[in-house]
Amino acid sequence: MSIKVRYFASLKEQLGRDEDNLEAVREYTVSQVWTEVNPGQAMPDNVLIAVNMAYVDQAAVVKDGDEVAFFPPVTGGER
Amino acid sequence: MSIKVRYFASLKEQLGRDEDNLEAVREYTVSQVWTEVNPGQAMPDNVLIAVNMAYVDQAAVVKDGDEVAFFPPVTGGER
Amino acid sequence: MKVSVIDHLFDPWQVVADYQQGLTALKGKYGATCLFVGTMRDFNEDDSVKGMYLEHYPDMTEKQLLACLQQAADKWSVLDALLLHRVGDIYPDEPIVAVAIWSSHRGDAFDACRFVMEQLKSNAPFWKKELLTSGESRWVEKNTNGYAKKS
Amino acid sequence: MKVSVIDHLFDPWQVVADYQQGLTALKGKYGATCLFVGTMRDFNEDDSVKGMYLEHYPDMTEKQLLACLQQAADKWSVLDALLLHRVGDIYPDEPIVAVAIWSSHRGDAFDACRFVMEQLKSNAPFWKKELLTSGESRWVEKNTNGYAKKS
Repeated sequence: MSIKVRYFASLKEQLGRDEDNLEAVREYTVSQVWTEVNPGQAMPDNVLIAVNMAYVDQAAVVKDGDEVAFFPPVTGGER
Repeated sequence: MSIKVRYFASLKEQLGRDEDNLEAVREYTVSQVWTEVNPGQAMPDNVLIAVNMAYVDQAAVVKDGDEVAFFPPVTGGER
Repeated sequence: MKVSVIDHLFDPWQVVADYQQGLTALKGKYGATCLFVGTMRDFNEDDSVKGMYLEHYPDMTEKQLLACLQQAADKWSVLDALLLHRVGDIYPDEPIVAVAIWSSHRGDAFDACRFVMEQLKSNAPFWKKELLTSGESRWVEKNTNGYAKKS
Repeated sequence: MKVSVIDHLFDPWQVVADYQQGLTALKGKYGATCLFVGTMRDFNEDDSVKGMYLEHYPDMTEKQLLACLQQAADKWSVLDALLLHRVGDIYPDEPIVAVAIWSSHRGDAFDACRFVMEQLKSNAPFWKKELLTSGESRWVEKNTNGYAKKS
């Protein structure tokens, strides 16, 4: 198993990829997951984070088999 | 010409008629119109009044040719 | 802006869709439409209701309904508005009133639509007489505040 | 309660009318329906827009939309609710979102519908990328407050 990391919208374009897979050798916080797959790159200030499709903050714990998603503020609805 | 006095809904049923005609021998206030056509009968407390289809209060002046309407609180919309 | 007093069953969804179809000059301009449809319920204040008669004051009704829309357009950025109201004999599950507001943004559409309903209920000369399943009939004396008790 | 993520043009009036037709157990029970339809405008922040692409996070989208309806039903007396949202390529004058709430009384329908729209805009994982008539494209960074400037 592993941790699946997904990116959406402008963040996906900035990173140039839509997902990473992190071999889960231990438990991680969300911010540790980010650092593992984006070394040397700061997490954007206004990023939203979901683990298994539920919103969490950076301190949330991520386990083997989880799906972590990072994305910019959402903009659905009318316009 | 004359002043046409109209009643609606429960007030119409209570009075047993839907309109009166008042020979306009002078100018009247709304409350004088009521007393002329309903002598000895108090105007209901919560009555709404319109002169020429615009809401007014009891002190409004009514002239020859005007239409005065008395009716209970309105209850349109959903239910 | 248009108001219409209707003495027969109507399909609010279809009427609003058709009206919107005619708003050719506004295509691409409105981002928000709020439609409220009021429908006849088969109970009121714990009594079963089998029908009602909706009396109105012809001409004053239209005038007041148009004033409701105009007041809303004075307060919010409204691109267009439509107001339909039934009169006469109405039976449960039939639509009574429909108010539609078109605006650029959602807040204006929601607020204006709500405002029109509240104005209509206190100003438009309509009176409901309910026919209960018991055979009695009664005039509705006043409007509710618009909320169900939350259990 | 039902949510639906749609990747093609739809007719919100027809879909809501059809859904209501199916609410047979609620006939005579609901007195109020509030429908909000969000439509694509052809301008935004003074730029002409010729289309947009709406990205989303499959599965999380449906989960969050359902949560929006559930939260509304927790706060107000809601009899039923329907939420439709487009994804993919969308062009001006096409519907993007439709939220319909059925309740006994008007206040619950209006408030719940408004609440769902606000929740959706801050929680549902959708992202708009606008294609300007200039040929440029840009991600929409944030939502507006929902009101037009009143002149």
